[in-house]
Amino acid sequence: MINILSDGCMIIGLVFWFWGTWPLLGQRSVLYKLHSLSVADTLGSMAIVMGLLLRIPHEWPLLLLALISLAIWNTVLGYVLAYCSTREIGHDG
Amino acid sequence: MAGYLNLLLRLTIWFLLTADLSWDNLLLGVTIAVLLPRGATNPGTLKDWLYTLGEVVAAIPQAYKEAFEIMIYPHHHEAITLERAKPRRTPSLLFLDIFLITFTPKTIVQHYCEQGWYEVHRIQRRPTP
Amino acid sequence: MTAVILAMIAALLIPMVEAFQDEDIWQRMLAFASIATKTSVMILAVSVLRDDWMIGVVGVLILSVGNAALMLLAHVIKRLNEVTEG
Amino acid sequence: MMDSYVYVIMALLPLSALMLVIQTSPYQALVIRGILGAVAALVYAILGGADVALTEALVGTMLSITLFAVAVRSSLVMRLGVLVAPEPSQESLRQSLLAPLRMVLNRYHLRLELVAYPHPEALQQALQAKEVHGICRVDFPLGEETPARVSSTVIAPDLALTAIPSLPSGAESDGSPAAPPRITLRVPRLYEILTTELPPATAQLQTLNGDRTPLTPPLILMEKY
Repeated sequence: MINILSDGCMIIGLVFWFWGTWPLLGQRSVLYKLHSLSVADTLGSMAIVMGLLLRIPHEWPLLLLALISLAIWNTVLGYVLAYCSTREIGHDG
Repeated sequence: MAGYLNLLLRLTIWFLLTADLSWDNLLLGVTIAVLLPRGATNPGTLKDWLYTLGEVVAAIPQAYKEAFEIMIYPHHHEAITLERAKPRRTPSLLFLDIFLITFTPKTIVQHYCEQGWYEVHRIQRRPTP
Repeated sequence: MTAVILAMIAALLIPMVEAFQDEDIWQRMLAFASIATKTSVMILAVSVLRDDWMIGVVGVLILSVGNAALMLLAHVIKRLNEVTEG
Repeated sequence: MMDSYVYVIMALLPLSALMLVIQTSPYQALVIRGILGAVAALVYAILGGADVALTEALVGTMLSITLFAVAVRSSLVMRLGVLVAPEPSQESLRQSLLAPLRMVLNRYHLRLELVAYPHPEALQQALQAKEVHGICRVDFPLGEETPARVSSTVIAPDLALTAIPSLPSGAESDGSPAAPPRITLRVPRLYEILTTELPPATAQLQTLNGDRTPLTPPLILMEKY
Protein backbone atom coordinates (compact mmCIF):
# COMPACT_ATOMS: atom_id res chain seq x y z
CA MET A 1 0.00 0.00 0.00
CA ILE A 2 2.67 2.45 1.07
CA ASN A 3 4.79 1.37 -1.88
CA ILE A 4 2.02 2.08 -4.35
CA LEU A 5 1.49 5.51 -2.83
CA SER A 6 5.20 6.25 -2.96
CA ASP A 7 5.44 5.12 -6.57
CA GLY A 8 2.44 7.26 -7.41
CA CYS A 9 4.06 10.31 -5.85
CA MET A 10 7.28 9.76 -7.73
CA ILE A 11 5.52 9.22 -11.04
CA ILE A 12 3.52 12.41 -10.57
CA GLY A 13 6.73 14.21 -9.75
CA LEU A 14 8.44 12.88 -12.85
CA VAL A 15 5.47 13.87 -15.02
CA PHE A 16 5.70 17.36 -13.54
CA TRP A 17 9.42 17.43 -14.23
CA PHE A 18 9.05 16.54 -17.87
CA TRP A 19 6.04 18.72 -18.46
CA GLY A 20 7.59 21.72 -16.76
CA THR A 21 11.06 21.39 -18.23
CA TRP A 22 9.94 20.85 -21.79
CA PRO A 23 8.89 24.49 -22.41
CA LEU A 24 12.49 25.51 -21.68
CA LEU A 25 13.34 24.48 -25.23
CA GLY A 26 10.72 26.77 -26.73
CA GLN A 27 10.98 30.41 -27.64
CA ARG A 28 8.74 31.85 -24.94
CA SER A 29 9.71 34.69 -22.61
CA VAL A 30 11.78 34.10 -19.50
CA LEU A 31 8.80 34.69 -17.24
CA TYR A 32 6.61 32.17 -19.04
CA LYS A 33 9.32 29.57 -18.67
CA LEU A 34 9.65 30.52 -15.03
CA HIS A 35 6.01 29.61 -14.48
CA SER A 36 6.45 26.15 -15.90
CA LEU A 37 9.74 25.72 -14.07
CA SER A 38 8.02 26.46 -10.80
CA VAL A 39 5.67 23.59 -11.61
CA ALA A 40 8.58 21.31 -12.40
CA ASP A 41 11.22 22.22 -9.92
CA THR A 42 9.20 23.13 -6.88
CA LEU A 43 6.07 21.02 -7.07
CA GLY A 44 7.56 18.11 -9.01
CA SER A 45 10.58 17.85 -6.77
CA MET A 46 8.42 18.10 -3.69
CA ALA A 47 6.30 15.24 -4.98
CA ILE A 48 9.41 13.15 -5.60
CA VAL A 49 10.79 13.85 -2.13
CA MET A 50 7.39 12.95 -0.67
CA GLY A 51 7.64 9.65 -2.52
CA LEU A 52 11.08 9.05 -1.07
CA LEU A 53 9.80 10.00 2.37
CA LEU A 54 7.03 7.42 2.18
CA ARG A 55 9.57 4.81 1.15
CA ILE A 56 11.97 5.45 4.02
CA PRO A 57 9.93 6.89 6.89
CA HIS A 58 12.63 6.52 9.51
CA GLU A 59 14.72 9.31 8.00
CA TRP A 60 11.88 11.80 8.10
CA PRO A 61 13.72 14.78 9.66
CA LEU A 62 16.23 15.08 6.88
CA LEU A 63 13.71 14.65 4.10
CA LEU A 64 11.38 17.12 5.77
CA LEU A 65 14.22 19.61 5.80
CA ALA A 66 14.78 18.87 2.12
CA LEU A 67 11.10 19.54 1.46
CA ILE A 68 11.16 22.85 3.29
CA SER A 69 14.34 24.07 1.66
CA LEU A 70 13.08 23.03 -1.75
CA ALA A 71 9.92 25.03 -1.32
CA ILE A 72 11.59 28.12 0.08
CA TRP A 73 14.66 28.26 -2.12
CA ASN A 74 12.95 27.57 -5.39
CA THR A 75 10.23 30.07 -4.73
CA VAL A 76 12.63 32.79 -3.67
CA LEU A 77 14.82 31.98 -6.64
CA GLY A 78 11.83 32.37 -8.93
CA TYR A 79 11.19 35.79 -7.46
CA VAL A 80 14.83 36.85 -7.73
CA LEU A 81 15.14 35.68 -11.33
CA ALA A 82 11.89 37.39 -12.27
CA TYR A 83 12.99 40.59 -10.56
CA CYS A 84 16.45 40.63 -12.12
CA SER A 85 15.42 39.75 -15.64
CA THR A 86 12.50 42.15 -15.85
CA ARG A 87 14.39 45.16 -14.56
CA GLU A 88 16.68 44.66 -17.50
CA ILE A 89 13.75 44.68 -19.90
CA GLY A 90 12.29 47.72 -18.20
CA HIS A 91 15.58 49.45 -18.76
CA ASP A 92 15.41 48.93 -22.48
CA GLY A 93 12.34 51.00 -22.86
CA MET B 1 6.43 37.59 19.87
CA ALA B 2 8.09 37.21 16.49
CA GLY B 3 11.35 36.81 18.40
CA TYR B 4 10.07 33.54 19.82
CA LEU B 5 9.01 32.44 16.36
CA ASN B 6 12.51 33.20 15.15
CA LEU B 7 14.02 31.03 17.91
CA LEU B 8 11.51 28.32 17.18
CA LEU B 9 12.42 28.32 13.50
CA ARG B 10 16.13 27.94 14.29
CA LEU B 11 15.47 25.12 16.74
CA THR B 12 13.27 23.33 14.20
CA ILE B 13 16.00 23.50 11.57
CA TRP B 14 18.56 22.33 14.11
CA PHE B 15 16.55 19.29 15.16
CA LEU B 16 15.61 18.39 11.61
CA LEU B 17 19.27 18.56 10.64
CA THR B 18 20.64 16.58 13.58
CA ALA B 19 17.64 14.28 14.18
CA ASP B 20 18.67 13.77 17.78
CA LEU B 21 16.53 14.64 20.78
CA SER B 22 19.00 13.89 23.58
CA TRP B 23 19.54 16.44 26.32
CA ASP B 24 23.04 17.32 25.13
CA ASN B 25 21.84 18.09 21.66
CA LEU B 26 18.87 20.05 22.94
CA LEU B 27 21.16 22.19 25.07
CA LEU B 28 23.50 22.75 22.15
CA GLY B 29 20.63 23.68 19.85
CA VAL B 30 19.15 26.19 22.28
CA THR B 31 22.57 27.75 22.85
CA ILE B 32 23.20 28.15 19.14
CA ALA B 33 19.73 29.50 18.49
CA VAL B 34 20.15 32.12 21.18
CA LEU B 35 23.70 33.04 20.25
CA LEU B 36 23.17 33.46 16.52
CA PRO B 37 22.84 37.13 15.73
CA ARG B 38 19.47 38.42 14.78
CA GLY B 39 18.48 41.72 13.29
CA ALA B 40 16.40 44.28 15.05
CA THR B 41 13.01 42.95 14.05
CA ASN B 42 9.84 44.87 14.32
CA PRO B 43 7.54 42.12 15.49
CA GLY B 44 4.15 41.93 13.93
CA THR B 45 1.19 40.75 15.88
CA LEU B 46 0.92 37.07 16.61
CA LYS B 47 -2.45 36.94 14.90
CA ASP B 48 -0.98 38.09 11.59
CA TRP B 49 1.75 35.51 11.85
CA LEU B 50 -0.56 32.60 12.61
CA TYR B 51 -2.92 33.71 9.86
CA THR B 52 -0.14 33.93 7.27
CA LEU B 53 1.37 30.62 8.33
CA GLY B 54 -2.06 29.06 7.96
CA GLU B 55 -2.24 30.51 4.47
CA VAL B 56 1.13 28.93 3.66
CA VAL B 57 -0.18 25.50 4.63
CA ALA B 58 -3.31 26.10 2.58
CA ALA B 59 -1.20 27.22 -0.39
CA ILE B 60 0.34 23.78 -0.95
CA PRO B 61 -2.79 21.96 -2.19
CA GLN B 62 -3.77 25.14 -4.01
CA ALA B 63 -0.42 25.10 -5.84
CA TYR B 64 -0.93 21.49 -6.91
CA LYS B 65 -4.44 22.29 -8.06
CA GLU B 66 -3.15 25.16 -10.21
CA ALA B 67 -0.39 22.97 -11.59
CA PHE B 68 -2.93 20.42 -12.79
CA GLU B 69 -5.06 23.21 -14.24
CA ILE B 70 -2.13 24.51 -16.24
CA MET B 71 -1.29 21.05 -17.45
CA ILE B 72 -4.81 20.20 -18.57
CA TYR B 73 -5.81 23.53 -20.07
CA PRO B 74 -2.96 25.34 -21.77
CA HIS B 75 -2.45 28.89 -20.54
CA HIS B 76 -0.84 30.83 -23.32
CA HIS B 77 -1.47 34.42 -22.35
CA GLU B 78 0.65 36.49 -20.06
CA ALA B 79 -0.42 39.55 -18.15
CA ILE B 80 1.01 41.86 -15.53
CA THR B 81 -1.31 43.07 -12.81
CA LEU B 82 -0.85 45.25 -9.78
CA GLU B 83 -1.94 43.94 -6.43
CA ARG B 84 -2.31 45.85 -3.24
CA ALA B 85 -0.25 44.65 -0.31
CA LYS B 86 -1.90 44.45 3.06
CA PRO B 87 -1.16 47.52 5.15
CA ARG B 88 1.36 47.60 7.97
CA ARG B 89 3.37 44.54 7.07
CA THR B 90 6.75 43.90 8.63
CA PRO B 91 9.53 42.79 6.27
CA SER B 92 9.30 39.15 7.28
CA LEU B 93 5.54 39.12 6.75
CA LEU B 94 6.08 40.77 3.37
CA PHE B 95 8.52 38.00 2.55
CA LEU B 96 5.87 35.43 3.41
CA ASP B 97 3.33 37.26 1.24
CA ILE B 98 5.67 37.30 -1.74
CA PHE B 99 6.46 33.67 -1.06
CA LEU B 100 2.77 32.81 -1.08
CA ILE B 101 2.11 34.52 -4.39
CA THR B 102 5.19 33.14 -6.10
CA PHE B 103 4.70 29.63 -4.77
CA THR B 104 1.56 29.06 -6.79
CA PRO B 105 2.59 28.34 -10.36
CA LYS B 106 0.23 30.75 -12.11
CA THR B 107 1.55 33.87 -10.45
CA ILE B 108 5.00 35.31 -9.85
CA VAL B 109 5.78 38.54 -8.06
CA GLN B 110 8.29 40.38 -10.16
CA HIS B 111 8.60 43.62 -8.27
CA TYR B 112 7.57 45.12 -4.99
CA CYS B 113 7.09 48.87 -4.88
CA GLU B 114 7.68 50.76 -1.68
CA GLN B 115 4.17 52.18 -1.77
CA GLY B 116 2.71 48.78 -1.10
CA TRP B 117 2.05 47.33 -4.54
CA TYR B 118 3.15 44.07 -6.01
CA GLU B 119 3.70 43.70 -9.72
CA VAL B 120 2.34 40.23 -10.34
CA HIS B 121 3.02 38.37 -13.54
CA ARG B 122 0.40 35.74 -14.27
CA ILE B 123 -0.53 33.40 -17.07
CA GLN B 124 -4.09 33.05 -18.24
CA ARG B 125 -6.20 30.94 -20.55
CA ARG B 126 -7.56 33.85 -22.55
CA PRO B 127 -6.17 37.31 -23.19
CA THR B 128 -7.03 40.06 -20.77
CA PRO B 129 -10.07 42.01 -21.92
CA MET C 1 13.73 2.59 -8.69
CA THR C 2 16.53 2.41 -11.24
CA ALA C 3 13.99 3.28 -13.90
CA VAL C 4 13.11 6.41 -11.91
CA ILE C 5 16.75 7.45 -11.86
CA LEU C 6 17.07 6.89 -15.59
CA ALA C 7 13.99 8.99 -16.19
CA MET C 8 15.53 11.71 -14.02
CA ILE C 9 18.66 11.65 -16.15
CA ALA C 10 16.52 12.10 -19.24
CA ALA C 11 14.81 15.07 -17.59
CA LEU C 12 18.21 16.48 -16.68
CA LEU C 13 19.26 16.41 -20.31
CA ILE C 14 16.54 18.87 -21.34
CA PRO C 15 17.94 21.93 -19.54
CA MET C 16 21.44 20.95 -20.61
CA VAL C 17 20.40 21.05 -24.24
CA GLU C 18 18.74 24.37 -23.55
CA ALA C 19 21.88 25.75 -21.94
CA PHE C 20 23.84 24.58 -24.95
CA GLN C 21 21.67 26.05 -27.66
CA ASP C 22 20.33 29.30 -26.23
CA GLU C 23 22.53 32.36 -26.29
CA ASP C 24 20.47 34.56 -24.00
CA ILE C 25 21.98 34.71 -20.55
CA TRP C 26 18.68 34.67 -18.65
CA GLN C 27 17.52 31.55 -20.44
CA ARG C 28 20.80 29.97 -19.42
CA MET C 29 20.27 31.05 -15.84
CA LEU C 30 16.89 29.32 -15.93
CA ALA C 31 18.56 26.17 -17.19
CA PHE C 32 21.15 26.45 -14.44
CA ALA C 33 18.45 26.80 -11.79
CA SER C 34 16.66 23.78 -13.16
CA ILE C 35 19.83 21.69 -13.24
CA ALA C 36 20.84 22.68 -9.70
CA THR C 37 17.51 21.50 -8.31
CA LYS C 38 17.39 18.36 -10.39
CA THR C 39 20.87 17.19 -9.46
CA SER C 40 20.28 17.56 -5.75
CA VAL C 41 16.96 15.71 -5.93
CA MET C 42 18.79 13.01 -7.88
CA ILE C 43 21.39 12.76 -5.13
CA LEU C 44 18.58 12.28 -2.62
CA ALA C 45 16.96 9.62 -4.79
CA VAL C 46 20.22 7.72 -5.17
CA SER C 47 20.81 7.86 -1.45
CA VAL C 48 17.40 6.32 -0.84
CA LEU C 49 18.04 3.70 -3.51
CA ARG C 50 21.30 2.63 -1.92
CA ASP C 51 20.16 3.30 1.63
CA ASP C 52 23.36 5.28 2.11
CA TRP C 53 22.51 8.10 4.41
CA MET C 54 25.80 9.93 4.16
CA ILE C 55 24.97 10.82 0.56
CA GLY C 56 21.52 11.92 1.68
CA VAL C 57 22.92 14.46 4.12
CA VAL C 58 25.13 15.84 1.36
CA GLY C 59 22.12 16.08 -0.94
CA VAL C 60 20.14 18.06 1.59
CA LEU C 61 23.07 20.39 2.24
CA ILE C 62 23.65 21.00 -1.46
CA LEU C 63 19.95 21.62 -1.88
CA SER C 64 19.87 24.20 0.87
CA VAL C 65 23.10 26.00 -0.02
CA GLY C 66 23.54 25.56 -3.77
CA ASN C 67 20.93 28.05 -4.83
CA ALA C 68 22.59 30.91 -3.00
CA ALA C 69 25.29 31.16 -5.67
CA LEU C 70 22.58 31.40 -8.28
CA MET C 71 20.99 34.40 -6.63
CA LEU C 72 24.32 36.18 -6.25
CA LEU C 73 25.09 35.55 -9.91
CA ALA C 74 21.66 36.80 -10.94
CA HIS C 75 22.23 40.04 -9.08
CA VAL C 76 25.70 40.53 -10.55
CA ILE C 77 24.36 40.00 -14.08
CA LYS C 78 21.52 42.41 -13.44
CA ARG C 79 23.93 45.10 -12.25
CA LEU C 80 26.08 44.42 -15.25
CA ASN C 81 23.24 44.99 -17.66
CA GLU C 82 22.31 48.19 -15.88
CA VAL C 83 25.82 49.58 -16.24
CA THR C 84 26.15 48.49 -19.84
CA GLU C 85 23.02 50.23 -20.88
CA GLY C 86 24.14 53.40 -19.16
CA MET D 1 28.30 -3.44 -8.31
CA MET D 2 28.26 -0.50 -10.71
CA ASP D 3 24.77 0.02 -12.02
CA SER D 4 24.06 1.14 -15.52
CA TYR D 5 22.78 4.58 -14.51
CA VAL D 6 26.13 5.43 -12.96
CA TYR D 7 27.76 5.30 -16.37
CA VAL D 8 25.08 7.50 -17.87
CA ILE D 9 25.53 10.08 -15.15
CA MET D 10 29.29 9.98 -15.51
CA ALA D 11 28.92 10.76 -19.20
CA LEU D 12 27.23 14.03 -18.25
CA LEU D 13 30.40 15.40 -16.70
CA PRO D 14 32.58 15.55 -19.86
CA LEU D 15 29.54 16.79 -21.75
CA SER D 16 29.12 19.82 -19.52
CA ALA D 17 32.88 20.36 -19.42
CA LEU D 18 32.90 20.48 -23.21
CA MET D 19 30.10 23.00 -23.12
CA LEU D 20 32.18 25.09 -20.74
CA VAL D 21 35.35 25.16 -22.82
CA ILE D 22 33.67 26.19 -26.05
CA GLN D 23 32.15 29.28 -24.49
CA THR D 24 33.79 32.55 -25.45
CA SER D 25 31.82 35.06 -23.41
CA PRO D 26 33.01 35.14 -19.79
CA TYR D 27 29.53 35.51 -18.30
CA GLN D 28 28.06 32.68 -20.29
CA ALA D 29 31.03 30.63 -19.16
CA LEU D 30 30.28 31.47 -15.53
CA VAL D 31 26.74 30.16 -15.86
CA ILE D 32 27.97 27.00 -17.55
CA ARG D 33 30.58 26.67 -14.80
CA GLY D 34 27.70 26.55 -12.33
CA ILE D 35 26.07 23.80 -14.35
CA LEU D 36 29.35 21.90 -14.43
CA GLY D 37 29.66 22.29 -10.65
CA ALA D 38 26.18 20.91 -10.08
CA VAL D 39 26.80 17.93 -12.36
CA ALA D 40 30.20 17.30 -10.80
CA ALA D 41 28.68 17.29 -7.30
CA LEU D 42 26.14 14.74 -8.52
CA VAL D 43 28.82 12.49 -10.00
CA TYR D 44 31.00 12.67 -6.91
CA ALA D 45 28.09 11.90 -4.62
CA ILE D 46 27.04 8.92 -6.69
CA LEU D 47 30.56 7.54 -6.80
CA GLY D 48 30.60 7.67 -3.01
CA GLY D 49 32.71 10.72 -2.36
CA ALA D 50 30.28 12.58 -0.16
CA ASP D 51 32.91 14.94 1.19
CA VAL D 52 34.22 15.77 -2.27
CA ALA D 53 30.69 16.44 -3.47
CA LEU D 54 30.04 18.78 -0.58
CA THR D 55 33.29 20.65 -1.24
CA GLU D 56 32.49 20.93 -4.93
CA ALA D 57 29.08 22.36 -4.19
CA LEU D 58 30.25 24.82 -1.57
CA VAL D 59 33.62 25.93 -2.88
CA GLY D 60 33.55 24.98 -6.55
CA THR D 61 30.11 26.25 -7.32
CA MET D 62 29.30 28.89 -4.79
CA LEU D 63 32.56 30.53 -3.79
CA SER D 64 34.39 30.34 -7.08
CA ILE D 65 31.44 31.60 -9.10
CA THR D 66 30.99 34.51 -6.76
CA LEU D 67 34.66 35.42 -6.83
CA PHE D 68 34.94 34.98 -10.60
CA ALA D 69 31.86 37.06 -11.15
CA VAL D 70 33.34 39.89 -9.14
CA ALA D 71 36.70 39.54 -10.86
CA VAL D 72 35.26 39.47 -14.37
CA ARG D 73 32.95 42.34 -13.61
CA SER D 74 35.74 44.57 -12.39
CA SER D 75 38.31 43.66 -15.02
CA LEU D 76 36.50 43.29 -18.34
CA VAL D 77 35.55 46.92 -18.55
CA MET D 78 36.60 50.01 -20.42
CA ARG D 79 36.17 53.07 -18.28
CA LEU D 80 35.61 56.15 -20.36
CA GLY D 81 35.78 59.54 -18.74
CA VAL D 82 33.24 62.10 -19.92
CA LEU D 83 32.13 65.52 -18.83
CA VAL D 84 28.94 65.93 -16.90
CA ALA D 85 25.84 67.56 -18.34
CA PRO D 86 26.72 68.39 -21.92
CA GLU D 87 24.33 70.43 -23.98
CA PRO D 88 21.57 68.59 -25.83
CA SER D 89 23.32 68.80 -29.19
CA GLN D 90 26.46 67.38 -27.67
CA GLU D 91 24.43 64.76 -25.87
CA SER D 92 23.06 63.48 -29.17
CA LEU D 93 26.54 63.58 -30.64
CA ARG D 94 27.83 61.56 -27.74
CA GLN D 95 25.01 59.05 -28.03
CA SER D 96 25.78 58.56 -31.69
CA LEU D 97 29.34 57.80 -30.68
CA LEU D 98 28.48 55.43 -27.85
CA ALA D 99 26.33 53.06 -29.86
CA PRO D 100 29.06 51.94 -32.31
CA LEU D 101 31.62 52.02 -29.53
CA ARG D 102 29.54 49.60 -27.46
CA MET D 103 29.09 47.39 -30.48
CA VAL D 104 32.82 47.15 -31.05
CA LEU D 105 33.54 46.53 -27.38
CA ASN D 106 30.82 43.89 -27.17
CA ARG D 107 32.66 41.92 -29.78
CA TYR D 108 35.56 41.71 -27.34
CA HIS D 109 33.22 41.05 -24.37
CA LEU D 110 34.21 44.35 -22.88
CA ARG D 111 31.76 46.56 -21.13
CA LEU D 112 31.67 50.33 -21.41
CA GLU D 113 31.41 52.28 -18.21
CA LEU D 114 31.03 56.04 -18.29
CA VAL D 115 32.64 58.02 -15.52
CA ALA D 116 31.55 61.62 -15.33
CA TYR D 117 33.90 64.41 -14.34
CA PRO D 118 32.95 68.02 -13.67
CA HIS D 119 35.52 69.78 -15.87
CA PRO D 120 38.22 69.03 -18.47
CA GLU D 121 41.11 69.44 -16.04
CA ALA D 122 39.70 66.74 -13.81
CA LEU D 123 39.19 64.63 -16.89
CA GLN D 124 42.80 65.00 -17.95
CA GLN D 125 43.97 64.36 -14.43
CA ALA D 126 41.91 61.19 -14.17
CA LEU D 127 43.53 59.93 -17.34
CA GLN D 128 46.98 60.71 -16.01
CA ALA D 129 46.20 59.08 -12.68
CA LYS D 130 45.02 55.95 -14.53
CA GLU D 131 41.54 56.19 -13.10
CA VAL D 132 40.04 55.72 -16.55
CA HIS D 133 41.21 53.99 -19.69
CA GLY D 134 40.29 56.84 -21.95
CA ILE D 135 38.53 60.15 -22.04
CA CYS D 136 36.00 61.43 -24.49
CA ARG D 137 35.65 65.11 -25.34
CA VAL D 138 32.86 66.51 -27.41
CA ASP D 139 34.49 69.65 -28.63
CA PHE D 140 32.72 72.84 -29.39
CA PRO D 141 32.26 73.99 -32.95
CA LEU D 142 35.04 76.46 -33.51
CA GLY D 143 32.72 79.15 -34.72
CA GLU D 144 31.52 79.72 -31.17
CA GLU D 145 33.09 82.45 -29.16
CA THR D 146 34.86 80.63 -26.40
CA PRO D 147 35.83 83.53 -24.12
CA ALA D 148 32.20 84.50 -23.71
CA ARG D 149 31.47 80.97 -22.70
CA VAL D 150 34.24 80.94 -20.21
CA SER D 151 33.02 84.13 -18.66
CA SER D 152 29.67 82.52 -18.07
CA THR D 153 31.34 79.98 -15.83
CA VAL D 154 30.30 81.94 -12.81
CA ILE D 155 26.66 81.83 -13.71
CA ALA D 156 26.15 78.38 -15.04
CA PRO D 157 29.20 76.31 -14.25
CA ASP D 158 28.18 72.97 -15.68
CA LEU D 159 27.05 74.56 -18.91
CA ALA D 160 30.24 76.45 -19.53
CA LEU D 161 32.64 73.82 -18.37
CA THR D 162 32.25 71.86 -21.53
CA ALA D 163 33.33 74.88 -23.52
CA ILE D 164 36.99 74.96 -22.71
CA PRO D 165 38.81 75.28 -26.03
CA SER D 166 40.26 72.04 -27.20
CA LEU D 167 43.90 71.25 -27.52
CA PRO D 168 45.30 72.36 -30.84
CA SER D 169 45.40 69.29 -32.97
CA GLY D 170 44.48 70.52 -36.40
CA ALA D 171 41.96 67.93 -37.40
CA GLU D 172 38.88 69.83 -36.37
CA SER D 173 40.09 73.23 -37.54
CA ASP D 174 38.04 73.02 -40.71
CA GLY D 175 35.26 74.71 -38.79
CA SER D 176 32.67 72.06 -39.45
CA PRO D 177 29.89 72.48 -36.90
CA ALA D 178 29.85 68.85 -35.86
CA ALA D 179 33.39 67.81 -35.20
CA PRO D 180 33.42 64.17 -34.14
CA PRO D 181 34.12 63.56 -30.47
CA ARG D 182 37.74 63.06 -29.59
CA ILE D 183 38.75 60.03 -27.59
CA THR D 184 42.11 59.97 -25.89
CA LEU D 185 43.19 56.50 -24.92
CA ARG D 186 45.78 55.40 -22.42
CA VAL D 187 45.84 51.69 -23.26
CA PRO D 188 47.62 50.81 -26.53
CA ARG D 189 45.56 47.69 -27.16
CA LEU D 190 42.31 49.60 -26.85
CA TYR D 191 43.66 52.17 -29.29
CA GLU D 192 44.48 49.43 -31.72
CA ILE D 193 41.09 47.79 -31.46
CA LEU D 194 39.23 51.04 -31.85
CA THR D 195 41.29 52.35 -34.77
CA THR D 196 40.76 49.17 -36.71
CA GLU D 197 37.11 48.51 -35.91
CA LEU D 198 35.40 51.79 -35.16
CA PRO D 199 34.02 53.61 -38.22
CA PRO D 200 36.39 56.53 -38.78
CA ALA D 201 33.67 59.17 -38.95
CA THR D 202 32.37 58.54 -35.45
CA ALA D 203 35.38 59.64 -33.46
CA GLN D 204 38.93 60.87 -33.63
CA LEU D 205 41.24 58.66 -31.68
CA GLN D 206 44.56 59.50 -30.16
CA THR D 207 46.82 58.08 -27.55
CA LEU D 208 47.84 59.82 -24.40
CA ASN D 209 50.89 61.54 -25.84
CA GLY D 210 48.92 62.87 -28.78
CA ASP D 211 50.16 60.15 -31.08
CA ARG D 212 47.92 59.37 -34.00
CA THR D 213 49.98 56.81 -35.78
CA PRO D 214 49.58 53.18 -34.87
CA LEU D 215 51.93 52.09 -32.17
CA THR D 216 54.33 49.27 -32.39
CA PRO D 217 52.29 46.08 -32.26
CA PRO D 218 51.71 45.47 -28.58
CA LEU D 219 52.57 42.07 -27.28
CA ILE D 220 49.65 42.07 -24.89
CA LEU D 221 46.91 39.54 -25.21
CA MET D 222 43.30 40.51 -25.15
CA GLU D 223 42.69 38.73 -21.84
CA LYS D 224 44.89 41.25 -20.16
CA TYR D 225 42.07 43.76 -20.27
